Amino acid sequence: MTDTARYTRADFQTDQEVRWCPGCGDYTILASVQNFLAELDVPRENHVFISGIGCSSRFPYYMNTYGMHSIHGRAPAIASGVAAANPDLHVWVITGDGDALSIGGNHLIHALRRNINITILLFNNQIYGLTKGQYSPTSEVGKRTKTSPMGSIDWPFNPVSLALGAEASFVARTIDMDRAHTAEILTAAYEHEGAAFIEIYQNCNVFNDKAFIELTGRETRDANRIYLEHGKPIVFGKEDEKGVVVGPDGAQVVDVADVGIDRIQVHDAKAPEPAVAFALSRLSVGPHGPTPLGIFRDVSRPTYERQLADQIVQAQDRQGPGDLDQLVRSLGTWTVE
Amino acid sequence: MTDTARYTRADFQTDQEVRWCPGCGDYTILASVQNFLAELDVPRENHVFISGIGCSSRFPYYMNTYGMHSIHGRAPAIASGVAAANPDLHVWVITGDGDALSIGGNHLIHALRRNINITILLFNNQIYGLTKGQYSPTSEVGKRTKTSPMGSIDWPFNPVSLALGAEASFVARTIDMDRAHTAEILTAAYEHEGAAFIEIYQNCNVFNDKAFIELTGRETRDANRIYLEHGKPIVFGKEDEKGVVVGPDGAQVVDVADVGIDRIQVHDAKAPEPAVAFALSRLSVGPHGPTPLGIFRDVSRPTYERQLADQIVQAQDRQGPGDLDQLVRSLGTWTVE
Amino acid sequence: MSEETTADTRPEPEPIDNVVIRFAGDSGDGMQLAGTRFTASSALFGNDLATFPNFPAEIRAPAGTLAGVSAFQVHIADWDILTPGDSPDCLVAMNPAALKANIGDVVKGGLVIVNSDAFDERNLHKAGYETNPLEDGSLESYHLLTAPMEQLTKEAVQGTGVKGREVLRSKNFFALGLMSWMYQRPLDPVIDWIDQKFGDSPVAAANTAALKAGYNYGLTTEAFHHTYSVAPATLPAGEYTNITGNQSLAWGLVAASQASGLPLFYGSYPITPASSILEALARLRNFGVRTFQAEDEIAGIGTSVGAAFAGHLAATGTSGPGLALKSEALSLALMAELPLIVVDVQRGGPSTGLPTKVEQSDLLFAMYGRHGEAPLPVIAAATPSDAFEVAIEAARIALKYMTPVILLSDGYIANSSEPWKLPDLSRLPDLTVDYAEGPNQGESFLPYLRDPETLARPWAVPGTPGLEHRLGGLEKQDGTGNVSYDPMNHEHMTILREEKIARIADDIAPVEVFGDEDAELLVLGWGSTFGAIRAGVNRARKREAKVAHVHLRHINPFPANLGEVLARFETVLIPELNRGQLSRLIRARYLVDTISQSKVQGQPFKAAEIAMKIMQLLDGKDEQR
Amino acid sequence: MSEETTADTRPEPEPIDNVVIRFAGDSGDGMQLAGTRFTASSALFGNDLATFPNFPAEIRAPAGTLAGVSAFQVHIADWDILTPGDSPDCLVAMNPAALKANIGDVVKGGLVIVNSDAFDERNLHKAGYETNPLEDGSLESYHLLTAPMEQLTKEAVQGTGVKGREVLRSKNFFALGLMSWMYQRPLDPVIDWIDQKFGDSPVAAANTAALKAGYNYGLTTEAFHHTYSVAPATLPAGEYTNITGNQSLAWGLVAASQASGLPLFYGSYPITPASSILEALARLRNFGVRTFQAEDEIAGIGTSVGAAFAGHLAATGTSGPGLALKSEALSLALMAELPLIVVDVQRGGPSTGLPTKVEQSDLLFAMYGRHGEAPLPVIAAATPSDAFEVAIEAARIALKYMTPVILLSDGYIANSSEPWKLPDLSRLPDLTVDYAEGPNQGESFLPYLRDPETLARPWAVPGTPGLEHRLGGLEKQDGTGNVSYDPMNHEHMTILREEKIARIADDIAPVEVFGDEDAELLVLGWGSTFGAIRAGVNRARKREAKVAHVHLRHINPFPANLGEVLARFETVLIPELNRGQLSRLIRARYLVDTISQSKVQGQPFKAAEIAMKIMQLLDGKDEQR
Ligand SMILES: Cc1ncc(C[n+]2csc(CCOP(=O)(O)OP(=O)(O)O)c2C)c(N)n1
Ligand SMILES: Cc1ncc(C[n+]2csc(CCOP(=O)(O)OP(=O)(O)O)c2C)c(N)n1
Ligand code: SF4
Ligand code: SF4
Ligand SMILES: [Mg+2]
Ligand SMILES: [Mg+2]
Repeated sequence: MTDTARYTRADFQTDQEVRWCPGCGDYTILASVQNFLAELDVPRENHVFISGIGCSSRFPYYMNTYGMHSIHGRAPAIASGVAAANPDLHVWVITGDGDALSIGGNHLIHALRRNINITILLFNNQIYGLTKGQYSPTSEVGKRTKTSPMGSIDWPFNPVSLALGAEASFVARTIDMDRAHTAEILTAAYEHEGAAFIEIYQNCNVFNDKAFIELTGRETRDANRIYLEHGKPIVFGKEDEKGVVVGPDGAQVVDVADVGIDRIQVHDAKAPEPAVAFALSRLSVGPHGPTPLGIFRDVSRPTYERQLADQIVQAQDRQGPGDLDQLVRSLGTWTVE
Repeated sequence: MTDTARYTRADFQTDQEVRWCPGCGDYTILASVQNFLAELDVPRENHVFISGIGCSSRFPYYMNTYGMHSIHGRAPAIASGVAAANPDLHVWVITGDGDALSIGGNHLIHALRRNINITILLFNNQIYGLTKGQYSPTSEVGKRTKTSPMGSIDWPFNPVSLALGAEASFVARTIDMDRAHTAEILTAAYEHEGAAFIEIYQNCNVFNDKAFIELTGRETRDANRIYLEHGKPIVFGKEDEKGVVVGPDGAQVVDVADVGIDRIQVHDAKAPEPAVAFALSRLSVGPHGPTPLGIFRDVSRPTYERQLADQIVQAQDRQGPGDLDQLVRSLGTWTVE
Repeated sequence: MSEETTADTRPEPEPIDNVVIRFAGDSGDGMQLAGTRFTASSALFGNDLATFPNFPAEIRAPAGTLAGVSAFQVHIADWDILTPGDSPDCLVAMNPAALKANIGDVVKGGLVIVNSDAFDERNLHKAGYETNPLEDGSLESYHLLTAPMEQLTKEAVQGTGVKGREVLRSKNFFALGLMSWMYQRPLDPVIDWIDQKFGDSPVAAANTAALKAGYNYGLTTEAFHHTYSVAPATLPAGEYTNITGNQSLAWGLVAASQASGLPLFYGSYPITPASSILEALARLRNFGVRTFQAEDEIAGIGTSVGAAFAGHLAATGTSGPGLALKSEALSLALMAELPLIVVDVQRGGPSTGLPTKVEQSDLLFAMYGRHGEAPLPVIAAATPSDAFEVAIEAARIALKYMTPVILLSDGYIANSSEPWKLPDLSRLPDLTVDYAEGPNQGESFLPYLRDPETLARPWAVPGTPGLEHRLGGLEKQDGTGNVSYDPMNHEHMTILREEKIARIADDIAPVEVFGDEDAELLVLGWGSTFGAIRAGVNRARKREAKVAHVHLRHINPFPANLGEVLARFETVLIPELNRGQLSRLIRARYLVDTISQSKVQGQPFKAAEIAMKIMQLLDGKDEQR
Repeated sequence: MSEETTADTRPEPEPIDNVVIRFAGDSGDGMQLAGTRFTASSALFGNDLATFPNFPAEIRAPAGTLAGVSAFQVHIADWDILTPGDSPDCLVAMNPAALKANIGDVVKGGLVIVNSDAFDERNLHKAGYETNPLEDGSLESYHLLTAPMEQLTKEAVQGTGVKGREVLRSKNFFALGLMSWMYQRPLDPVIDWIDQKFGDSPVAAANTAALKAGYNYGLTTEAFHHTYSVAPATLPAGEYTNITGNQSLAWGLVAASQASGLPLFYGSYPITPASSILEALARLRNFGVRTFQAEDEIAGIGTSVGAAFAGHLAATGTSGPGLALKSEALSLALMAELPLIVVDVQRGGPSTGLPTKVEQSDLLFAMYGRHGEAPLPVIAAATPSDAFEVAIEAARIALKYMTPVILLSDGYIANSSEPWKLPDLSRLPDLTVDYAEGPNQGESFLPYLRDPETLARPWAVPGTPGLEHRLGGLEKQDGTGNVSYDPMNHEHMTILREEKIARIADDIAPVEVFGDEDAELLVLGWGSTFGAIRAGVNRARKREAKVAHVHLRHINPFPANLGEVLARFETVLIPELNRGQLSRLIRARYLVDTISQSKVQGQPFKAAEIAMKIMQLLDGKDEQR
């Protein structure tokens, strides 16, 4: 973040026309990511963007880095392969709520538990955009879509809860419109070693417009955005008049005045166990009412690709570098004269 | 559970030879389930056992009910189809830690969030038994197996945490050896409407013997089994001298004497939010040290198959039962004379 | 603008027997809607017709770009037509990109109607035009007519209450009105539809106003005074509806459900171009239809396998990438010998390929896309309305033989439409099945005891007392269904599963030869190429060529008489929208040196292409081989 | 028991040129180990040999049941043999179930050595014997020898310190000792192995004691005084090791990694019978090998696709059900044109089938198991040691043509073993690749600009400055690799991908004809049937039949001269462990009326079966067709 940054946003743009619907939240996120990368002092060629299939997954075409627009749901697996093969790269996963949580749910949770060094941006618009408007695993119960004309009967995932339950070492949430906050979260995720999971609320103005209006609308947003900041008491509202307490019944929203600021939970993203982070994730079911944004968890744990690389070094230290001649003889040989 | 029960265990046994290794924990679980069903007053033909692939997944062959030994990891999906098609059946899923959490992780978490009425018994032996001893998604870090000769670098899942993160409405844990407890849990799971998830610690004496020794060994078991009972303070140890408190830092084990019995958490399996259940699930990482057993969560939420059936009834009420003649004319017709 | 919509000053329209019209514009311009409404009016008017919507890209591209162009082609005629037409006689282009993307297809001398308001510098640039084609003479070989459609729409909708961006949304109705004038279509059906769809809203008023304005613009403007009329077709008497393939396939499944008395279960995961089957079925809860939007294609088929076990008429639908994911579970259904319909609406290319385009390249995948020896029946729909019957046929085979059946459709059939003469629904085939209800061998129930004729095993559904049994994917002993590792039993079962499918050959209609029985050339086809092949063959025959056409509905097994029929012809031409897949099957089975005509451009065959190939082969027969 | 292991009173052994021995017992009896050690001694002794382990069920069944029987067959000879033998000359049966399950295969008059201690009522019952076969005369046509192996083992291990259940664990060593006596194998290699494996433990002492006891029991017991000797084979000079197919395949991948200078990445999910490739590679971290035990087969190939993108030599391995799951991602790799080796160790049947058994029924699946037009190279290993070379060949093709390659092995090759003459590792082919390092067209880098000869695109790996590019599964424009929906480009690319694979035909060895060039009958094979076919052909030729053998390593594309070779023979017989899959490919391609010899019993062909078919065809040639 210096004046002498070697890149500008334009360096991360490609010659491909950006093909999202006008007004789509994806544009904002693209800009946020490009701006963020431009400010890093990391060679462009060391970034790899892997996506699945969905509107959001066209992202790599617009990033002048290495990338792959792969197949539906498999981006975390492919990205894991890239990261395991070359720990020096920075590997990003771009995915949607359908891509990551419906068809790709298994790869997602396994990448998280393995703590492989990939940064996952989940564009959650609570709908299938690309296939034109079916409900997704984050759509609310009762939602009427093309495939649920009488209302969806599928209880949705809370992506943050799911990630925490899957042993994720970094879990955060932000929202497309809030570019400053997005930048902050990107920075922390980028710095995190291991799998980082960011849920980004993203408006699909064509098939699910205003899904996040409670968090973005002028009238309601202050009352509903709970910003989690490490080391700070969790308060929110126009005047910070609301707060969160955590106790034997989980997390609750309270009036700060009622309980006193001292009883308000001080956010600890570094807590070794995710129990409290999980409790915070339960404050909202989807983006309705007071909803936490920010970093729920950010702890350090050995990463998969480094441990793998370490095993190679160790094995070579112990056994010497692989010798094919020795190997083919390792089961015993005999000689025919 | 009357003297006049219509079944005995033998009614649930088949003519197929049981083919697990002598000493395998699967035998005990089989007996527990057969005994349990014999005591129910439910016609045998209304039970359906669906399994994946693995040692444990041979279970249906030994149950004289309807059943399917399906393919690796897909049992929750197949069972969902059975349950959605016929809500009057009781559908059981038998699965292993590899089957349910490795290849089948996605179907598992989706079945849980949908709250479809199936009872899932996950036989967790922390190893791949059938394929002869590779590490599984619940194997501990550092475990040496055929595929991890230098020690596994995969951080394991905590199945209870994962299930809670996936919105499960019923989550419990028990252990093969403890048949009385298993019976209790089976009863509660059976009575639960919706998806019920039971992790059963199961000893694989061939490839992962004594994995649960801290919970089964005479010396250690009292100190390590934390039985969760709804409405009761969570205490354990030979003399109930230990207890669990839940507070702003999550759940902790304490000496009851130090804090007083009043501060000990009273277990509430019916809490609407899973935050505290989740905190309790974090007391142990795998079956080491004090480990909670019992019902973490048991709440009621509309089930998928009932809502689906309701939509059909509603639609028929509103539109009348489907009329094919009307249907093919619904887009407008014209007549050629 | 006045309210009058008809005028006595109307010039005499030129009668024509058919016309191909293409509406093209930006994805946001509503061209699919304009085309569909034009089609509906024509249908009600009594023309025969065929349509072909063409969505070029997955995502809406920025307005004005080539990638964002969406087109809808309709062919209307006073005779029985088979295809949406090879090349438009008339193109409506709402912007420069639409003109550029489509002009190449228009017949020379054809009519090109353009929204001149969109031809400003910005749009010309976006479309990659250096100069304005309306002015630079490049359209000389066409009959160009322009109208400032945006301007006129704006004026027309004044006072209806729509505002801002909404105003221009009605311009597709202006275009539709103008075309209705040009081809003398009635406006009333459109107005009725608008009323029904938009009720008593400003939008309804605006659309109606724009529609009438377009019509009146034609009426009053000199340039548009040459109009055309296409008389009603003399179709067989009956009641007709206009139907797309996915709609008809969905209804076919529902019809099979009613004919069998079994509830329909459809487990699926959305994917282009199959999603609209799921969507159509989801609306039919009152038919007892259970749709299950699964987490992925594996669960889509998985839930269906479960439902089949539970006794439902189970189906799952997808496109190529999804079929790939279903392969393993399909193999389980095969081994468990459960009835199941697997619909593959084929699209273009390997991997994600060309998701919105047509191709027939999953045929060999359907045949051989499973590990082990895993034969399954494969059948294919030939036209949108045929999908209805093929769905019923798939159900018939699945239920009678206790087997999964693969039903191939494609992106062309899925979205294009044709008039469908409503069948007599009281005469659907009887598909009722008898679930097993008691022991079938002495006191015991053997789940793999077979019907000696069909080799089908009994279907005993959970909940039936006394028939408790276990299915599974391991090899099973014939009869008992117990797991068996016995070598001879495995061979026996492998051959038995093969034989069960092979026997279906005697239970399906033999192929019928269309055209010249004594021809030297047979054109053999399958699937959605039907219309183009039949039209191509007809054209060639009009030019005195002797040629015959056989179209396969059943690909596995082949109809019993196919070998004998093939042997009657010296040359067998197989046109396919792939690289010769049916051709390989025919060669391997009958050792016939077929000639493959291949097209993989994401577009259907044109009748002219088929006709030309036929003529080439007949003319240069000796050199060709 | 005394310590002496050799005695001067040893009777003269009967020299024989080959013998087939089968060790059979309960899964818990350690028969695989006894067989392997017997093999190792024989190998060190210089015999040629081939082995075939046979695990009958997936899970250990209760001791004593038929389902629990495990067997290991070894064929040793003083000449160059090709198969583990059709029928055992000698059977060692550790219990009644083992006897019952295997006796049917033993040649009449063969030797049957039985652990008489296990023939108590309980075990007889479990095996389903009504009377004791050792006593009821049912074994009359065999040469039966019994020994109370458990009793003798117990006595032998006294004092070694092993106790309780452990004691009887050594009885396989008793059996091994006895067989070593019977066939005059040296004990020292076994003792060395025991020392190495069990160190200075009671178990080592017990095993050694039991081994010696078995040997001495033969030596001192009258009944066992007819012994046999098989002289060392006159194999080509060189250093040999005994190797199974999965081991050799794993090493072949490592060799390819060294020959290419690229690190090896192997993403896989355990599945029988492929797991041991993953296990073998996991032990080779010091070779820089990265194994990734993925959550499923999709992630197995997914991680490998990622690693290939990152510039590794990437491979993934599985069996049929796993290949089914990999289909979609394989199609992505094809579209992205990334090098990737996909190993399919075929097993029996569709669905779960017969997981531990051999079959060749994934051939058409490998060819056509992807949606769209998705051709890939397919090659197959013929023997355990051949798997080494085929792995290198797969890597060569993948890297040179930038394509996934499917390598077919099977459960027979995977687990059986043969002596392998160690290759000269300094003469591995040079597989070095040039990653793209800079622009390839003026200032720009076109990721799909092709090598005019191979049609391969350049491989630019992340981390290389200036070559940033995006791959993907949508159809791409040739050259730029940009997404393209252009119809003609799609056809161009489809044909180009096809042509790239087709061209490999000129870059592989032409087929060689073994046997009688002027024969009327050609036997055409592929994969693991090599040994049985070659041996069968040899037998027939010994009986004066004129017959030739061609064995295919490359199945897609076929070697360039195959058509011409086939044309030379009047009759083409294709034996396959499936229902005629290669046969279909040959018929479709060359219009040759092949004769298919099919076996699907989960067992390899016997040489005798092939020979008999050949003789039948040659004798009754005219009636056969
Ligand atoms: C195997 C497979 N199944 C289905 C599809 C169709 N498909 C493409 S994207 C998508 C869902 C997109 O939703 P999401 O991930 O939320 O992304 P969005 O478009 O909303 O950004 C589906 C179902 C596919 N391409 N591949
Ligand atoms: C698609 C597929 N992949 C892999 C396998 C091989 N496989 C069978 S069971 C199994 C794992 C078994 O482990 P678990 O689920 O823990 O069951 P356990 O045997 O321990 O009871 C594997 C990898 C298979 N049968 N199918
Ligand atoms: S459909 Fe929705 S998510 Fe997709 S590009 Fe359009 S606005 Fe964005
Ligand atoms: S391998 Fe382990 S889990 Fe499987 S049957 Fe044997 S003891 Fe049980
Ligand atoms: Mg979405
Ligand atoms: Mg397990």
